[in-house]
Amino acid sequence: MEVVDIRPVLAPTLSLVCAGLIFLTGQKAFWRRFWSLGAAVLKLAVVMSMLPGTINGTVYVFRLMDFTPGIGLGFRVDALGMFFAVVSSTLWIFTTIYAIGYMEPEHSKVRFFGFFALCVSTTVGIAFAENLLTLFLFYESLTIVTYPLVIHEETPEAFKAGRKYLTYTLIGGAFVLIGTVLTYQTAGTLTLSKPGILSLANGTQTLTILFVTLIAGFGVKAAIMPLHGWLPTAMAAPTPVSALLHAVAVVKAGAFGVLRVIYNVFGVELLQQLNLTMWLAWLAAFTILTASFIALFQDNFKRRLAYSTISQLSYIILGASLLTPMAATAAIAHIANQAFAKITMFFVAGAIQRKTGKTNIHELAGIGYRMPYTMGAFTVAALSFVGVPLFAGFVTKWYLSLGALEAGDWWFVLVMIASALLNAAYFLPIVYLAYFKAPPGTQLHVDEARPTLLIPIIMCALYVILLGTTAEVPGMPFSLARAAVRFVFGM
Amino acid sequence: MKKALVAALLILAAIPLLLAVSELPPHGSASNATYTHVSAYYLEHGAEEAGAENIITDVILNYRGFDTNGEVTVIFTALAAVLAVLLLGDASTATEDKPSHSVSVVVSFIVRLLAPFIAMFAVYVIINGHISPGGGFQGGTILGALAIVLTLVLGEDEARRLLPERPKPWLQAAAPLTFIGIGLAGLTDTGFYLGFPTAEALSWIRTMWLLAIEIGIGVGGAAIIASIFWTMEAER
Amino acid sequence: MIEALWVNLDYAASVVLFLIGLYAVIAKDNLIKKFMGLNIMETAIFAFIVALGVVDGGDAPIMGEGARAPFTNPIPQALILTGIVVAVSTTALALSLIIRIYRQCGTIEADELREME
Amino acid sequence: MVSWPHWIIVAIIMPMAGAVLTPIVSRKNDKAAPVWALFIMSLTSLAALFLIVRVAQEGPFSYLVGGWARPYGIELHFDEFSASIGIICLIGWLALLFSYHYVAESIPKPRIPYYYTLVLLNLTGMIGFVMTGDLFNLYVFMEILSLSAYALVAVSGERVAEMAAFKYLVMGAVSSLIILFSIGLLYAVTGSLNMADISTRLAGIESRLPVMLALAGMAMALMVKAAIFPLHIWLPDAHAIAPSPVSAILSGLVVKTGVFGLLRVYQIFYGAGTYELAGLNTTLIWLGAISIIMGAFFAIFQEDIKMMLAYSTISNVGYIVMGLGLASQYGIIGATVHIFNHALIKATLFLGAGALMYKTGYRTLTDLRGVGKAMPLTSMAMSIGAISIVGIPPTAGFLCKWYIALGAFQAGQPAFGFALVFGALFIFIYYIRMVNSFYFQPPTHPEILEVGEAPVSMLFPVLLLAALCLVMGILGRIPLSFIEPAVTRMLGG
Repeated sequence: MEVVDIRPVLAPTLSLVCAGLIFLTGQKAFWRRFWSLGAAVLKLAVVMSMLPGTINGTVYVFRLMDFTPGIGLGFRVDALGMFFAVVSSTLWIFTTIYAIGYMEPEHSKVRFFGFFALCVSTTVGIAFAENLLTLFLFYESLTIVTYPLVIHEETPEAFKAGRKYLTYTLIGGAFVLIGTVLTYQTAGTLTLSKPGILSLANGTQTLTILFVTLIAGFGVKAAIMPLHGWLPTAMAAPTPVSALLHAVAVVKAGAFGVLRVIYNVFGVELLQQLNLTMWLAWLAAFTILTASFIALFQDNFKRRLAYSTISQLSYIILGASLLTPMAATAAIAHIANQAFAKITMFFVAGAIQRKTGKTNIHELAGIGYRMPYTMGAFTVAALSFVGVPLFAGFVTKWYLSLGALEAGDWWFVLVMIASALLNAAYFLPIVYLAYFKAPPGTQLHVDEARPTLLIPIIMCALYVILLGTTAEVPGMPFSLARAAVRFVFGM
Repeated sequence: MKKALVAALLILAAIPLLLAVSELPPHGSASNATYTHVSAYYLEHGAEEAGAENIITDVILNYRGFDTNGEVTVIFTALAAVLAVLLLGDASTATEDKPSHSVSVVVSFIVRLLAPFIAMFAVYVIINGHISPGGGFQGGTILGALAIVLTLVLGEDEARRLLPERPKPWLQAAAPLTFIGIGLAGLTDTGFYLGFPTAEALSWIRTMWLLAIEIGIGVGGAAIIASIFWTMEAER
Repeated sequence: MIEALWVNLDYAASVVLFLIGLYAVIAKDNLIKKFMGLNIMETAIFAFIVALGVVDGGDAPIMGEGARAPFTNPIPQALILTGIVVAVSTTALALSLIIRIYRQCGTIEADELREME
Repeated sequence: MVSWPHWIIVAIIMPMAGAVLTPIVSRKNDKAAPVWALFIMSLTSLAALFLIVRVAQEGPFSYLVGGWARPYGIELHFDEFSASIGIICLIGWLALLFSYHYVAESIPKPRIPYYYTLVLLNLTGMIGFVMTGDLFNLYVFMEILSLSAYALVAVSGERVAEMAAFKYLVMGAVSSLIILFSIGLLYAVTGSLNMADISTRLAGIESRLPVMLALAGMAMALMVKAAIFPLHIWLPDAHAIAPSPVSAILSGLVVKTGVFGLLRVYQIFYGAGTYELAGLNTTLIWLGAISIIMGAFFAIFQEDIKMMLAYSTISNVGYIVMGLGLASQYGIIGATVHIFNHALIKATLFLGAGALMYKTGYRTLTDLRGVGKAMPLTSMAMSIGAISIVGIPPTAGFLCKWYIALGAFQAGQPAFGFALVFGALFIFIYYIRMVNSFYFQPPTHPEILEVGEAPVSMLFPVLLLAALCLVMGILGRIPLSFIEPAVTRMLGG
């Protein structure tokens, strides 16, 4: 059931307006914070108000205007988009609170918070895009508005990282554009409202080229190896930005794009006939293992997290490319599961850096006594990644394995297990180091980071547990994922 | 080396050019498209329709008058361009090192003697353009040349008096302004810009308008040529 | 081809003149000589277009008493009158520029000017 | 009001009369010239507005100068392509407004009235150029605009400017002569000068070689005017050294007249129907692609901000020419609209650069570091221009890129679609340098932080144009659907 509703436009517009207000009045700390938080809360309210409807199968659409003759700038809220929007707008609140605390001593705060708001505006735009052109529009805008955040430090390394980031993502954007043009040329439409707009009649060769082009385009932001090079370098940015890049916006935009391509542009049925996704699945599996392996040898805390992100993102890609309902559920759900766990970890890394100035893992010995709540949250996230039941990550792994078996590709289960072991191998030593390797003379009294940093950390960790325990409760995000899967597979 | 290369390239370029012109309709034949299409109409109707016995004048000022309107704008552009390129902030620096003219008495005398006749000839060329070879441009050029000769002989200050400061900009703009004036008159009269009255009885008006344009072009052309020369002279 | 070229000798001559002018524009270093090359090219094209209007045995297209057909084609002549004016205007501007360049740089040789840059 | 038939002639003679009267008007009062020129351009814009409304309502229409029927007189023909007078008037008006303060400081005082005369003449030439339906008339207007453009480059009186102007003049004059030669050839075989008439008569011509030579000559000469890659050498100096408002006009409009001429040539030959244009099309596509890459390549090494913008023009004209050469519906629509959009974008950038130079006195990227804090509005406008020129949505540049890429696929030339999209990335490399230096790098000259925004007469045009860059990205369908019938008609024969 489709309902014309203004709210899909309202959500990105709200943050856009607030970004404008931040630029105008942001010289004063109060207004900067007021608009940032106000926008976050308002937007979450708007998104959440559509949630019940979406779970029951209502699709909210709003066609803003014809962008070019025939192709409109349109918004459309379906289950998949809603899922992404809920995750990103929930996380935005936490990230905003965290950023307010974290950025206190930094320069150019107006610019930072302005572009921060813009960034989330474009992310919601991506989630609610009605057609591939609108999606591309926001995807490309996201690149531009994150650039000032990446080079925020204005150091030579930051510029280098920014250059690398732009080079990768703009080339990716160019591929997306070409893919969009080619899609329009072959299918005659760009709408994402159906489970697949292409058909076998378009010719296998064209379809193959198109698939590779689009996946390569979105794959850059989704950091599929070998397109991942920008992500570890972009660590030069301040921590809230890393959190944003890794959990909320950028990488998820890429993964979300891949999901859209597989489910809405090609459609599961067509891809099964074409037999195109197998190499993608293998590439994803390769990325999962290789990135985990590289992560083992990183001593810089944020770099280790970065490689972990690369590895985790490919879960989504793998789930999507297996083309079974179970795997698809896992892929969609992992958008949230990975986001909450990874953002917790980045927040922890940032809090430790702000509090103690330590950025390398070997320096963290004994930190668990000084910052017990922070490290507790980290432990929760780590266990989630390892895939311990009751934590969010377990849900993904479970469904993904079921999906692999459903598809008859049991060796992917082995990949799951290997990945869980690798995750354990690079996260648990940190926990161990923090609690059990305290060098003599360690500060034993509690000295936590300030509340604006600590509260988001604890909230996110709680969410990780919540997502892991309530997967089957109706009305929770997981049921959205199921709704999306029902639509995609025509069930 | 460079020159030889250029020459070789140009000789190479000559081949297609020569091939193409050899395929053009034969030179001088009366059955060419150039002769049978538009120009046949002009030759047949020009004299009674357009107001001048000289068909070329008809074409320039009437049939294709708008081209000439543009053309007089081009010379005005040239004047504006020369002034915009050559005028300087303070005029004093330019005049310092100018060599003084020394012209022999004989030359000076003969030029003075001839000047009125040259001017008269120019006027003749201008106002007879519609029945004989000649016209505004030709006459204007002769007038302009006269101004140049007089400058060389009498010196600049003397010659500049030919073109007083007050009407100077008006005279320089005379040609386009006349054209626009006649064009607008035609617009009110016939409903077409640069339209000339078509009625048989009004042929004298046609001729008068042509004459007005010729004079405008002649005066404007002369003023511009003289001004350009003086500006360059001041900068020399 | 040679035969056709012989008939159209006027056109061929214009083409050759045009290329000679182009040679001067490209190969000469002196700015004034360059510009004279441009004037040669202009003349070549005027000659070409006027030649298009020639009719064997044609008379000046001036009507009135004593006029007898055939007349030459009036259009090319009219066009070229415009063309000449345009050429004169371009020449005036080019010479002004050369004057300025000479005053500022003391030379109008293209190679010397290039060294000064 | 709209149907009054004479607006078309008013649009030409209004700036023409305004130009010749400028020295008279400003004889007593120096300040009168800009005010007068603005007044004249306002009236002209009004006429242009009526013309555009009329063509949108009733389609193409003709005006017979002197009342002589086609092909005996000169016909002015106003079709959807001619609606580019809208952008000519807009950019012209804004550049004149921008000149008010800018020119008063940057060129010698006695030249100022003639500066405004020349700008008006230049605009006259372009307005006539896009509206005329007669080949020789086209040549005459082309000469008005070229001659005034040469002079405008040299008007600042710097040594380099005069040499650049001379280089421009020689190349421009040679190309004009080649065009005249080609017109002569076409006249020789058809006996006519009216474009529509030539088009119908060309269909029955037996000797093809002269016609093909005329086509080749015109294409080559117009490519010189449009500064397509190997023929571009006059452009960078001329555009970079001219006063900024002139650069905006030259880069935004004058270069486009070359492309516009190509469009007219195509109209003639498509109309004739029986000519094989594949060779020309292929040449245009390739040269367009090479221009995109080479323009971007040279621009990367420029320190001077205006030099960089000048090379960027070469890239962008490459887009347009490539779109034309693709000869598919979408390609030509995209190319035509990019004529319009690039004019907006490049005018934003050049006028913005002018404002920066006016206030700070610096013109290299290194010297201009930190100017984003000192002149936030101008810098923001230029950043919008930069994003727009690279073709990042939702700005004006994106739609054209989208359409031309679509045209490449439609024409079965996907490789050029790739070249175009990735060429745009190349362009981005040097614009990001500009944005970095404005905002993110510490100033080389600390005193730069003290300068404020430029006066309103300079700030307003820059901001308006930047806003238009955004608006035209969102309302892009208006020019696209406006131009569509004309392209369909042209390709349909």
